[in-house]
Amino acid sequence: MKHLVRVENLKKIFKIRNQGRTSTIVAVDDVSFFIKKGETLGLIGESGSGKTTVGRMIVRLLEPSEGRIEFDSRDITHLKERELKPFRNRFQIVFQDPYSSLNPRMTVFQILSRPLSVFGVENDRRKQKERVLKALYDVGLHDEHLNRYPHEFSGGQRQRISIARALISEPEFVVLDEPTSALDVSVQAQILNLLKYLKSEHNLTYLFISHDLGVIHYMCDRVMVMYLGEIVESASTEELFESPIHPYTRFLMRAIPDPDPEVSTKELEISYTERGSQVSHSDSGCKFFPRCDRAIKRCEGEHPELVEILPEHYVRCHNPHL
Amino acid sequence: KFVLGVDITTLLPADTPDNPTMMVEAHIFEGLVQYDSEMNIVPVLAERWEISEGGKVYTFYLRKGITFHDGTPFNAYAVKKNFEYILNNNLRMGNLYKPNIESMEVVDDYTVKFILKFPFAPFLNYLCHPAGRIVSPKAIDMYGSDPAELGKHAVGTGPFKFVEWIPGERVVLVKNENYWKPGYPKLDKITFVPVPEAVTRVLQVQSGDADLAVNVPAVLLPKLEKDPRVDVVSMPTLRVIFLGLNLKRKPFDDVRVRRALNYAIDKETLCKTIMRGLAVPLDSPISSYTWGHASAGGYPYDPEKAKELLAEAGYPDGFEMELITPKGRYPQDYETAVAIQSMLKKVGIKVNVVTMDWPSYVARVLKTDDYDAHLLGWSPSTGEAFWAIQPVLGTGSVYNRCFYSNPTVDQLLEEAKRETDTSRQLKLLADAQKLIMEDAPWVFLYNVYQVYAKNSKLKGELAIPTEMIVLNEAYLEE
Amino acid sequence: MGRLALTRVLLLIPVLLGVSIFIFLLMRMIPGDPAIIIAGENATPEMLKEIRDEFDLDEPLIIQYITFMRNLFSGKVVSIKTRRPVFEELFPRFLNTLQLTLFSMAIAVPLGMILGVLAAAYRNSFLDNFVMVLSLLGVSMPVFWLGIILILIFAVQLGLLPSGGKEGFESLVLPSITIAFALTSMIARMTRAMMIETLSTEFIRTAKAYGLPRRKVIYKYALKNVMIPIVTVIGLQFGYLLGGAVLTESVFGWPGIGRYIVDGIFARDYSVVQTGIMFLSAVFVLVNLGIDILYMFLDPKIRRGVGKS
Amino acid sequence: MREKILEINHLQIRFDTEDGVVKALEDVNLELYSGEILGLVGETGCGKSVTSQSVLRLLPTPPTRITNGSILFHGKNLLEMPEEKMNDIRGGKIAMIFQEPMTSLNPVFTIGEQLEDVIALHRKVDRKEANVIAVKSLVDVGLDDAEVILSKYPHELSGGQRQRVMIAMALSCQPEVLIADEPTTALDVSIQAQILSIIKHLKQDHGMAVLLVTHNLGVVAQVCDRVAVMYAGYVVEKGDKFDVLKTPLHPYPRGLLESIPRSRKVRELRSIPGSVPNLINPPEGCRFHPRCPFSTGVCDREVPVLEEAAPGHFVACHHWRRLNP
Amino acid sequence: MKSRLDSVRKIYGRLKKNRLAVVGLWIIIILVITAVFAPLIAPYDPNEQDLLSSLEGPSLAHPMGVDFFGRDVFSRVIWGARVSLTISLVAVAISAVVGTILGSLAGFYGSVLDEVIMRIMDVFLAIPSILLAIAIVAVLGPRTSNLILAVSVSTIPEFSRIARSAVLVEKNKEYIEAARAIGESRLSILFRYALPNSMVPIIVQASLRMATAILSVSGLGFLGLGVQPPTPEWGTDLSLARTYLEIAPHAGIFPGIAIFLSVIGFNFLGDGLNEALNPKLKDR
Ligand SMILES: Nc1ncnc2c1ncn2[C@@H]1O[C@H](COP(=O)(O)OP(=O)(O)OP(=O)(O)O)[C@@H](O)[C@H]1O
Ligand SMILES: Nc1ncnc2c1ncn2[C@@H]1O[C@H](COP(=O)(O)OP(=O)(O)OP(=O)(O)O)[C@@H](O)[C@H]1O
Ligand SMILES: [Mg+2]
Ligand SMILES: [Mg+2]
Repeated sequence: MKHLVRVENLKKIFKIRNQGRTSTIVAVDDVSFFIKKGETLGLIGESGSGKTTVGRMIVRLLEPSEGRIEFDSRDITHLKERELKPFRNRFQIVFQDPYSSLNPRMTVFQILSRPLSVFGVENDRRKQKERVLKALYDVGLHDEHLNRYPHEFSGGQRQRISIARALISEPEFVVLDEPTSALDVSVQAQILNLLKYLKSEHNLTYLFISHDLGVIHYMCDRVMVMYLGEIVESASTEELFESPIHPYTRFLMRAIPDPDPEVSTKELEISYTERGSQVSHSDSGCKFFPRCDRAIKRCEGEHPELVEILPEHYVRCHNPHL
Repeated sequence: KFVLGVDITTLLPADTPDNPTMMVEAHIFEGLVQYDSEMNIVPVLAERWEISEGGKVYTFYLRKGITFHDGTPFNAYAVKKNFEYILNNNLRMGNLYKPNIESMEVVDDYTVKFILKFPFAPFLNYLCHPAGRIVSPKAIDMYGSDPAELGKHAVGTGPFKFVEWIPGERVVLVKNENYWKPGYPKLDKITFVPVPEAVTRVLQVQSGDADLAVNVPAVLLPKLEKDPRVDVVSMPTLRVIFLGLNLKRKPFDDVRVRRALNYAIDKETLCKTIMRGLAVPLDSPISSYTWGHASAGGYPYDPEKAKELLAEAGYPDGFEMELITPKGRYPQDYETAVAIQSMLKKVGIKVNVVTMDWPSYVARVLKTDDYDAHLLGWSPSTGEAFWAIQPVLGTGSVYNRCFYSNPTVDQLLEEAKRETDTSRQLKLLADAQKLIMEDAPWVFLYNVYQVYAKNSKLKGELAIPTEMIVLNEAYLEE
Repeated sequence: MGRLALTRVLLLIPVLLGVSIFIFLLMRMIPGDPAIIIAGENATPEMLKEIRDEFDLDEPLIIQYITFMRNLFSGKVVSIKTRRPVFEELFPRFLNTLQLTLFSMAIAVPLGMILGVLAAAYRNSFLDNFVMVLSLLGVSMPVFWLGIILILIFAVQLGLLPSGGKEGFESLVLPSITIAFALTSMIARMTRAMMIETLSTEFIRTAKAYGLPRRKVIYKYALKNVMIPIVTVIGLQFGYLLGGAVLTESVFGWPGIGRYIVDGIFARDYSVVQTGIMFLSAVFVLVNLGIDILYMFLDPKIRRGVGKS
Repeated sequence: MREKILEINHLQIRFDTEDGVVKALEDVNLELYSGEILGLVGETGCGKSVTSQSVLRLLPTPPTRITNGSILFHGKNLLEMPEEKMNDIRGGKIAMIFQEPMTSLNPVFTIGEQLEDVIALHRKVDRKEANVIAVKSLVDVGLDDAEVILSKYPHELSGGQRQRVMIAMALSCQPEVLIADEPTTALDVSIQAQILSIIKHLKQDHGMAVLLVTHNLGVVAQVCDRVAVMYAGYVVEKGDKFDVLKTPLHPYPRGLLESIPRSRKVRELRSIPGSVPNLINPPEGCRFHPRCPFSTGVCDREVPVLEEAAPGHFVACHHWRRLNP
Repeated sequence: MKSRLDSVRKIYGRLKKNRLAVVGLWIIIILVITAVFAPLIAPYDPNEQDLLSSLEGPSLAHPMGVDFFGRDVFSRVIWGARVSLTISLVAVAISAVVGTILGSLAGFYGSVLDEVIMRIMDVFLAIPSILLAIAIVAVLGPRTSNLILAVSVSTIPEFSRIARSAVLVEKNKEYIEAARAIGESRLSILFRYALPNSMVPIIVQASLRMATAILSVSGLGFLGLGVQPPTPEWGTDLSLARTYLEIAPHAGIFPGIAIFLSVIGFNFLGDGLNEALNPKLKDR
């Protein structure tokens, strides 16, 4: 199958200027992957591991420090904003926070018609309205919502508007950056269903970012696990959930409480004293080393490579759990 | 304690351009001659003087036994040194003497001669000017290389000795125990304090914090008169206030219009209301206290006549004009302009009053001719008619900003200046005043008073029409 | 922190340079010739010329500017009006203004903060409304009006305090009260607003949830948080007052720097105005730097560097 | 039977707002036994925080009005207690930790200062002893370098550390009851796991009773003994967690459980249609009825009462019998 | 449109909660009405002089007495509303617009532009504002338009700072990212997205500044730089009247009360808006 998105050796270094001193954060460190047309790739990892940064770089909201991004076999890494414009409507992004991702001073109609005007897809107001309405129906909203302001909606509804905005220009690829993590489970279910439905309707490709394993399991075909800017494991969803190999993945699986009391009660056996700091002090070793319960001597000094341990199953570990 | 409006600028008499500073200096320094409260020239450091035949040499016989505050004796050498210092340096008042003094000569220790370049009738008046006050020659030797420095070390012969000058805050003088005039001074100490806000100055006297405050707003008079702690004194000055009309411009090139304006403004009412009686309408271009004054009639209030004249001149419906005025420079200047605005409206003239801060005003008036009329005050610091007329009305003079030019007037003044016979001189001056009145280059407004408030116990101060108040002989009543 | 101070001091340079150019040009644009103003009415053209020559007033602007800057750095700028070095005249006046400002602050800061805290603690009470209305009166009363009324009452009627000028400590009282009136109002309003906001924060809720007595919650836990923004405002006001107390200084004949510069403007004494404004700007920027350092001292977030979040 | 430490009876709370009166709590009945963890779950805005804060009377008045009910602590009604007495209970007897570890600590005081203030107050000791106790409690929650932490400011700690400091603060006063309002919502899963495990140990080691407020059913499953489910100001179901999570009787918790995406590939998630009602104009009768697939005429007229369906398992639904044959 | 009206109504609704804000709003409305209908309300021509009755106290014919020139104080206060309100309104409008544009450009584009703009603002901030205003009026002459300019120049930096920090906050919100993602141009993002959302603190500040502007004009009047005669303006009339404060207090008190009322009005309204629009807004 065709690779819609290809990412090679992507790296992002943030410079933080703090009181005159500058320090750097390597938010994304040498990440490579691809997304096939029509599939949903899951990206998982704890807070601050660089998931959002990856997602933003792909849709070119952030400038990569190094590496290469291909969209539909075109290198878009260094395109200027003007050259990028033909691509802008082919990939879109939906953000995590339904409260800050909509302009509070625009009505729903204005929010949804802007992409049409900007991309020049539709300039006629009447036709714009038609398309906006259609997009609204698509996400389960109605005519009466057209002239309201975002604050008049609930979180779930707002997220629907965000989704409508992302989809109105008929993109092929959408980055979903934790689209449901701010929502209640019952609303989350509605949104997840909607996303699945829209995907099949519009033949979309998703990069689905989340830290909720349940959600990822439900949504994705393939999953990548990030830890401190690196991909530590990547496999098809079934395989990852049935036989996680990297210690971090396994840790995550245990840490996330299962709503089934019989499963959960047994599993909560995480020691709550950390072994030193979360951030690895040695540059050369495995980044998970300080927290790893399977660490061996080699882990401290040598940085592991991402290797294909099983077919289509990549892991970055010296002492994989097989 | 004596409150002034502003801080002093220096304490070097010949370098002093401003009145408040002169007032302070009047207590420290003395000149050869000076004015009394009636504008008579009286001897001070000079006992008497002689004017040579032809009026080119002035010989002064000096008072003996006087010493400066630093102990240096006062004598003819000191006088010579002073005037030579003025002639040889760039002092701000130097040009009072530079054009007319040719040289100085010491005859003996107590006799000194001024040799002039040409016969100059008002020379004595010029010597009455505060700039002619005598500074200790020792101080000149010590600090003279820098006039500003000399201005910080004031050493004179006057009744008070300089103690300190904290810029912006105060100038302190104390009694000169060795003053030559027996029994004086009576006050032990004088402090001069600058307070810019007129109301505060008055309140200071009312509250007993100050003993004397200058430039009291006339409106406050009735109130102050009721206060037993305060005495208000008002007396005429040499200052005249007028509207200078721009003769270069239409319609002011027409004498009928100018006269009409003079008739249209009710000076009596202005003096009575706006000035609260502290001004008298002018009957000549100069104040009646200025030496050489002669009444030239003046213009009574007659709006009908004004309208007639306007109609005659071709302006039956009046016209529009701009009147520029400073604000707060002269007593009620702004108020006068506003009142005139409304008076002229009655004869159909629409006046746009534009107020300006003094420097902008001066720049506008002196550097451009872009105005219809300007409100200005003029006071001859020498107290005589030449200085009162020539700079403001002589053809091409610096302050002649109405661009008035009457060769006959110029001629009369020039003759009078060199005339040694006083009665002929007066006649010439009277003719000039009359001519000017007829030509009406100005709207002749009024002659202002100076008003000061003092502690009612303070007595014996000397007020001179040149807008000076001197406490040399003053005392506090028990 | 030292580095921060250094960079801030370096930033002073472009700002002051900007100020110097701006004010230089502004002064030259003002109509009015210093020579005429200073020489007075009896001046002759020769006198004017002499003054102009003495102060290079007929030179091209750029030369005048360079001369001015050179003189400024060698401390040799001389007042056109008095011919005395400007610094010599300016500095005592600055000290006077500083005195006035500090004294006003000494009245206004504690008073304003106490009123503000009380108003916030008893929100919507009579006290609160009273403080707020009073403080509005404070900000809407022109100082010259207030000043004259104060003189009338305390000096003329009661004879308690001197009516103006600068003579000893007592003469500081009325002008300080005049300034403090508006300042107190401002600080009270600020403190109240900040206090109300702080009292609704989650850490205050925590303090309450742990049974800490109300006094302690208000005066320790909330007040210290409020101090930070208040200190900034006070610092800014301090900076403003050093140059902005012109009206009060005029009313009371207080020999301060603001009035000095205004007189300079009205006398077209370029040297005085340029030097004075440069000086005040430098002071203002330095005061701001001081506030920032104080801020750092008060706010642990800045003092100890920002944490991981 | 273990002792009922805390009992909330018929609690009804109103907020006066400019848009109208928010009927936040209608009839809340809860009880907390010593040595147990009671989970309080429900969606955003259903009244969990209001319930938990009302215990310590932390809700601001105005706008809060407690219009009915009582909160009994050892049989004494907290709602009628004078303020000074209340201050002894706050922290000393009942401690509380909040959702936002970032903002719950005062940013301008060191951790030590804040902890010691509280300890000195409730343990009636001087500063020095307070310090000793503070160190011990920090170690108890797994912060080994306690001395260092005490000298730090809140912003110098990570979210997890801060939340542990909060727990340590609660612990240090040796309260009988801990109320934890969503203590892990703002935290990462791995840190969440640590915090939850601390709370669980607190119960086990210190016999503390815990009211754990959360909207995460997984968390409940993991650490709680009993659970109460709230919906729009009512407790709709409560009981042992195995009963409630395995065999929920009320359609709302049922729907909730079904909408959780599990590690199973389902074609479509079940979701509860609609959204949480506006509490200014709540639906008549059973507040869940507009979203309930089983509602009938009676549901929009009568408020169902909380009845004991099985021993210790309560439910408030007109149709629970029909739905659970 | 309907919902915009709704939100205005909603803001008014919230404003209504704040009793003082309503009082403020009404004070301002009354002042504005006074200004607009001055010719109808004022019993006399405000410039009609009667020198002989100078400074007479309040009477039936002249409820607020007459001033130094014998002009009716009541009529002058009424007409003064026009000039005073116009001056402060225009001055604040100018500084708010200029300051907002500069500040938002600085905040939005950051880096060099930010530095340059903010350093220039620092220059203006560093010069004491009253001195700056005096100098400007001295340069341009005391025409009303120049007074306005002088008053506004000194408040530009304040607005630019507020706008800058507000834009900096908005800039990091996700809807800005979203706008970029749909290909909006930078200017469009600034003016359609960031700026409209930064208006609250600016509006609040503007209403508070209205009050200070009136006071600034009166301060300039005190220094002899007020509006040109015979234009009635509160600040200038008040400062002229200070001389006769003791003998004819009415000449100053009434313009003073007018100033006080408008200051109170704008302050109440500003505070009220502050609360109504954004309860968490910092009062800076
Ligand atoms: N604009 C930025 N400037 C500086 N550092 C940044 C910036 N954006 C992100 N970072 C840092 O980069 C790292 C990765 O951040 P990122 O937002 O990609 O993580 P994430 O996995 O999406 O986390 P979360 O689950 O919290 O959303 C973090 O350490 C973050 O602090
Ligand atoms: N101070 C208040 N003023 C007005 N309404 C309030 C106030 N506090 C809470 N409410 C309302 O009371 C209801 C219950 O709020 P509460 O905070 O208890 O919900 P919650 O269950 O804790 O939700 P979450 O999961 O979001 O924390 C909500 O509708 C809320 O809007
Ligand atoms: Mg993220
Ligand atoms: Mg809550």
